[in-house]
Amino acid sequence: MLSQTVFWRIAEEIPKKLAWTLMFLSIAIPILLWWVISNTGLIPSLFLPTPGEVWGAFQRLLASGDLQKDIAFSLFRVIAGFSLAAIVSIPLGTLMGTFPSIRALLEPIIGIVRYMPAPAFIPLLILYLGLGEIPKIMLIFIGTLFFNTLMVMDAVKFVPQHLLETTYTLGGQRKQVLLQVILPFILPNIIDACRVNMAASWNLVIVSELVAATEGLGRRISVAQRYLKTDEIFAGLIVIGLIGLGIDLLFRLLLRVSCKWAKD
Amino acid sequence: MLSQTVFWRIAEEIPKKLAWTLMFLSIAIPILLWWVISNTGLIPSLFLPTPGEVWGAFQRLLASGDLQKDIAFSLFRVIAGFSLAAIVSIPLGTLMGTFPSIRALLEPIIGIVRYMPAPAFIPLLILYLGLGEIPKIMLIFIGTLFFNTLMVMDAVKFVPQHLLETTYTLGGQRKQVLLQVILPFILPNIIDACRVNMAASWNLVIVSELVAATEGLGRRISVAQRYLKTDEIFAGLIVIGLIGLGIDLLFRLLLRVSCKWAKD
Amino acid sequence: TPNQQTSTPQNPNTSVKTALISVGFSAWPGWFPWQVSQEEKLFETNKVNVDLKWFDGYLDSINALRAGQLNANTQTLNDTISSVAAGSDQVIVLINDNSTGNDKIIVREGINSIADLKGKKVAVEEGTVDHFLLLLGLQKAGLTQADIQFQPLETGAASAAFVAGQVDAVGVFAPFTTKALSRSGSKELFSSKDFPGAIPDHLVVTRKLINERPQDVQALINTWFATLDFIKASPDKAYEIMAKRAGVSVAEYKAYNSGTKIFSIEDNLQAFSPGKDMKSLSYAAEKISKFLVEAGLTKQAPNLQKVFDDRFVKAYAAKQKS
Amino acid sequence: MHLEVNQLHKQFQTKRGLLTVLKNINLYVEEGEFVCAVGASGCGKSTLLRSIAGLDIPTAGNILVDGVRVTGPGCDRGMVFQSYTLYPWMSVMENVAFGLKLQGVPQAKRRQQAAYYLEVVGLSEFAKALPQELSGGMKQRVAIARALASKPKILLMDEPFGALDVQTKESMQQFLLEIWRTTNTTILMITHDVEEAIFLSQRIYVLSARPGTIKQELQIQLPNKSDPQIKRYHIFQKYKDQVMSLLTDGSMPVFCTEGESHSG
Amino acid sequence: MHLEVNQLHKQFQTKRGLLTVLKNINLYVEEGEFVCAVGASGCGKSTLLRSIAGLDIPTAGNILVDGVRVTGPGCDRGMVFQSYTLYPWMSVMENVAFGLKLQGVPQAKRRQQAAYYLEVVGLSEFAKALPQELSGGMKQRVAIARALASKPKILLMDEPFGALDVQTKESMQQFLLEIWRTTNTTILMITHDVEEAIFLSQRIYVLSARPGTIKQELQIQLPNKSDPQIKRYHIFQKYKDQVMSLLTDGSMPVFCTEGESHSG
Ligand SMILES: Nc1ncnc2c1ncn2[C@@H]1O[C@H](COP(=O)(O)OP(=O)(O)OP(=O)(O)O)[C@@H](O)[C@H]1O
Ligand SMILES: Nc1ncnc2c1ncn2[C@@H]1O[C@H](COP(=O)(O)OP(=O)(O)OP(=O)(O)O)[C@@H](O)[C@H]1O
Ligand SMILES: [Mg+2]
Ligand SMILES: [Mg+2]
Repeated sequence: MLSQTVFWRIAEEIPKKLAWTLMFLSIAIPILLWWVISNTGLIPSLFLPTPGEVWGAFQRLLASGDLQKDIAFSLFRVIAGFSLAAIVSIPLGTLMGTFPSIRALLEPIIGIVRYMPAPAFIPLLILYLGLGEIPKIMLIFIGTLFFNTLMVMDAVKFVPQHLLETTYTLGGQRKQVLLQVILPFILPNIIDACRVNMAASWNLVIVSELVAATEGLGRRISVAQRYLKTDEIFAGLIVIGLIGLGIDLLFRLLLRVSCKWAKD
Repeated sequence: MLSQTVFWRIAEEIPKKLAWTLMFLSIAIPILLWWVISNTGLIPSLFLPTPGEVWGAFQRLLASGDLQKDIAFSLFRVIAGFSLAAIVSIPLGTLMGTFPSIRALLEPIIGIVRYMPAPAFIPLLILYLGLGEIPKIMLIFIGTLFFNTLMVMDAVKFVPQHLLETTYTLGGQRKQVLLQVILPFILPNIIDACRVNMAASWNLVIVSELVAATEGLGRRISVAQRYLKTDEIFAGLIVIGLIGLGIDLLFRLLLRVSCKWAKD
Repeated sequence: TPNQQTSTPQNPNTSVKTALISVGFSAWPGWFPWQVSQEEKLFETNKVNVDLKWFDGYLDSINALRAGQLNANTQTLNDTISSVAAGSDQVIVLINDNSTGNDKIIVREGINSIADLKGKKVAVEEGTVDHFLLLLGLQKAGLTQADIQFQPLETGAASAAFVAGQVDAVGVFAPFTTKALSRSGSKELFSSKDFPGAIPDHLVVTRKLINERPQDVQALINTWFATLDFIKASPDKAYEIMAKRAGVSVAEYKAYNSGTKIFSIEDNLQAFSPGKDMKSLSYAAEKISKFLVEAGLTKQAPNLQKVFDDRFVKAYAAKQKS
Repeated sequence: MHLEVNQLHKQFQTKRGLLTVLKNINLYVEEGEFVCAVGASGCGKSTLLRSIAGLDIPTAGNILVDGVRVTGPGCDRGMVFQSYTLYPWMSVMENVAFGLKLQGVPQAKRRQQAAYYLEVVGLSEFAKALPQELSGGMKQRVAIARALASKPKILLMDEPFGALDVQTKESMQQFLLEIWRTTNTTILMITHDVEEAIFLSQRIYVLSARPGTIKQELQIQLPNKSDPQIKRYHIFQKYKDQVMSLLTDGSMPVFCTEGESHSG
Repeated sequence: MHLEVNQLHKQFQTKRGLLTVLKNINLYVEEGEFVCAVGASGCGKSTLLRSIAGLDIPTAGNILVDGVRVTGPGCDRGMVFQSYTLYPWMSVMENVAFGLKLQGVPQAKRRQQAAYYLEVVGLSEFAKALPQELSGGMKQRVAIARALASKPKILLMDEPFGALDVQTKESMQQFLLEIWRTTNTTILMITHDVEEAIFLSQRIYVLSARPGTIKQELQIQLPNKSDPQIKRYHIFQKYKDQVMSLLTDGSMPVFCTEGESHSG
């Protein structure tokens, strides 16, 4: 007979209190480990700064106003690049998912191009778009576009055939089916795909800010790398992680507010 | 009444012949466009080489044996890094999807870390792992791990509750449910997640080969960038794209062979 | 798409009305003076409208010039030759400095001669002056790159790898030299001081700029020498500006000074004239060019005839005399 | 309204070759009639209804609605599927009004009409609820209201009460008869439940097993349908025996291996 | 085997507060008995069965199997769900043998036993087929064979024939009776179909609407179950009337708004 358990419950809820404790430990244990290891002095602080040193770097950057500027610039670039990618990929993915013909027309080329590393496009982007914000944004755009398109496309697969047929029998035309049935149905999946791929955009922030950026979190990290200011690298990474977490929660909120009908 | 159409069919098959024609056009049109634009001479070949020049570079690299070596090294690194990521992320994602407690324990920290750009870890990887193959492989590993974990975790959501309950009533223990029911059920999704994330691994090949690589497609591209050998950049990108396409098709084949029961 | 055109001049009070020139520069003691020109408004004084663009990555500045996103850039001779070889039309109009020790090959304890490098791991950023310096050193000892374990790494990463003990030697330029030397027992094996004239740094402009707006190029050169005068006149202020740009203290900055020989107008005139040793730029260029081809870094030797243009330094010298 | 199906043939291309599903189907439905079609599982009932709805294209033969040939789906033929295909993101009111929206009826008017049909199906107080808040029977009623709201010439129903429990099913049958009487709609309904067919319809078509042909047409004349005891009447039982024996061909297999007969 | 349910209470925590689903349930099943439970939709039948299976934990009261208290699911209580929950990646044979595999029975022996039960359900020739190649009735038979193969002390069935068409359903009923007689299994079955309950069982529990209580216990004595005309017998009709009136309380609502009554 199956034994009773709380921790090893499968696909059942666990008590709220346990869940919160575990989530707290999820953050606390790594920080504690970091604190212990870095304070033993076994690893020189050049390679692994202590939490205190990183906190110091964080405060230093904050006091000088650099961090705020970095955050503002990087946020702007990532959000701009990501939004552009979303604006293109959502209709594109929906069309590809809806019409097998458009899928046949675009899938092979996208299948090839999506494997090409975004950093390879830097010289071409500089060439055509200069050194301003546009090439940086475009790099993030390119690096996010294809993943998002494919994930949106996959979502359309889950629209029940009956829903489409019902719409036809109610007198719906193809365009109406697309805009008034398929699109609202996959909206939760679109939001979820965007949530996942926002991280892909952030992963490009360093590469994109290699393009003649004078501020930004990615640039801060790469300069810190050059001069081996490990504390600043860590501070930059942690700030990016926390911003990411915040954006993630915002997307979840958006999903909850805009798609009440969808189960989480 | 809904008009009849072939091209604009929604969620219906289109004739095989049309599909193949469109797929051919998908590759042919971009190549043609490239050929026309590059041959007008409007854009200097320093910035946009002609297909002929790229073909020349390709043959040159092939003749010298460099390309074969580059492909071998990059393939090795990407596959090693990706496989490591798969080996960790598949059990991890499955555990997180299966046990809400493990999910609570790991999701917050993964949620933060996955936003951190992989290139930021280069100095740390060099410090801890040196300059050999290991830091290159680890970079790809880090960059792929979290996406794959989350996608595997999401797949577990789709295991029907009834399947688990049936197993319990047949006398199944939790471990058996995990290994003999959940895992085989999500296998097709795991293969699909791996297919998508293989592209993420390839996207890191340039960055990872910045770590003291003397060969590899990524390194070939960055050296070509350095010396403005645009034809070699293009040749490298196209080779990566084609390898990617090949791997993609292999994954689809694997899915078909190993999961005959899954609908495509 | 040069967005520079649309941006407003820094100082609307001056009567400078010429189109904006974008000039790139990056971290090198010989180039930090441009920051002084900017902050002391010496561009305006010399009636040139400059958008001075700082690059964290030197490589990016080279790419930007090639891509036509800059009108001028500060770079080293070997990079200029590579660019020209790749088909970019660039002209050297001013020599800022020669490296006289700021480029170093630094080794760990136990390596005492160039010959000892044989079979050792040496990290250096591929295609940079330090790569060039390393190869020059190896050549002198009768070795080639094949005799060492070459580790191509970005300069910052290279010095980090050296400090972490991952490599036996490293080729870096200031200020990364300081960091590399922080590894205990490490020392300088040789430096650019041992190869005078091999590593000149200069201002490169596009041919288009020379053809269309020679007077602006002249003004740039005038500004440079005016800046050198300013540094001489008020060194404290100038060093403060330069140290800040470099991200180091004034004391540290001054330490780099000896490793770079800033070129006066006389040095410029001499370097631009033909000669049979490395003091002559054209002679050095020939050597470097040959070297790059032999190392397989460029496909063919570029035509170096049109790379040098000494008329602007000459004009400045003439004006000084009069 | 006059529906006519002439010499309808339908074949499907399957892996094992051509599968003839419908053969020589001739039938008609008059204005205001309530006709049922019964037949073994897999005999092609759904295919027949889908062909009439314009969702499947017949291999041969034609379907005429008021003399006009059917070439695709349209709002003149409303359809109610077995599964409750409501739009999950729309409120009950919006679901009912959706057909009118597709046809461009202005907001105020369609709200008014939808409200009327919600009244008819007795769900006025649930106008603002989401489909997921409704029970199965309620969802099915919304689907019927939605089909009725577009004022189709004929209402096609494919086993609409198959998934309901006995009690709900009986009340839904009563309710459908009420609707039919009140709105005077023409109805063609498919069912597995012989009692249901006899109870509801004026005429029954009995289809043979695959390939489906019309085996018999039966006129049903029951004295008093509103009598809850009607199923006990001798005449009711006689009809039932007649249909059952037509369906089972006298034999009732126990260990039959149905082959691929259950689908649709 | 002796199943005993004593004073069973079950409440669910819902958004609107505590929902009492089962109240004061007392019942028993003897060795070799075939017992049915009928009740309105939402009265808690599934909850009752799930509690016996150990899948739901009662709020109060206890369940004893041979005097041992039930605390979780186990293979002594086999379960057949309404939806055919076969493991889609296993062949029919593997599905049937899976319970034995979970219990560690060696391969050869479990194949032999599975083959026997496949023989019993008449599906020997489909041993190698995948579930998706089977019709609904065949799938249900595999599910029954699988439950039987683990030799449970009692077979619990939750509306096993709800989704089948009339013809298949009748043959499945015959078949289940056969099995029951041949294997002498103890069966507790839940159904909506009153005729089914009378036809199959020796005893019927009629449950009241929510909160479910046992309204009546009925001993069924039919002379000759194998007579296909049995449903016409007067005694059969009398039993049916009795159960129906218990269920409907004499009233048969037409426009009932079922509230949240349809679920589970
Ligand atoms: N798109 C299709 N491709 C191939 N075969 C099909 C297709 N649609 C239906 N069939 C086949 O046609 C036959 C009739 O199917 P249909 O769904 O019309 O039966 P049905 O009478 O509605 O059965 P049920 O009572 O089980 O719903 C089945 O054998 C089915 O497998
Ligand atoms: N996990 C749960 N949480 C909250 N309420 C539940 C849960 N499971 C069942 N219920 C509620 O308990 C009641 C009884 O459900 P149950 O599924 O047992 O009914 P049932 O008699 O099997 O109905 P049906 O005949 O429709 O299957 C329903 O009102 C249902 O909403
Ligand atoms: Mg059907
Ligand atoms: Mg139930």
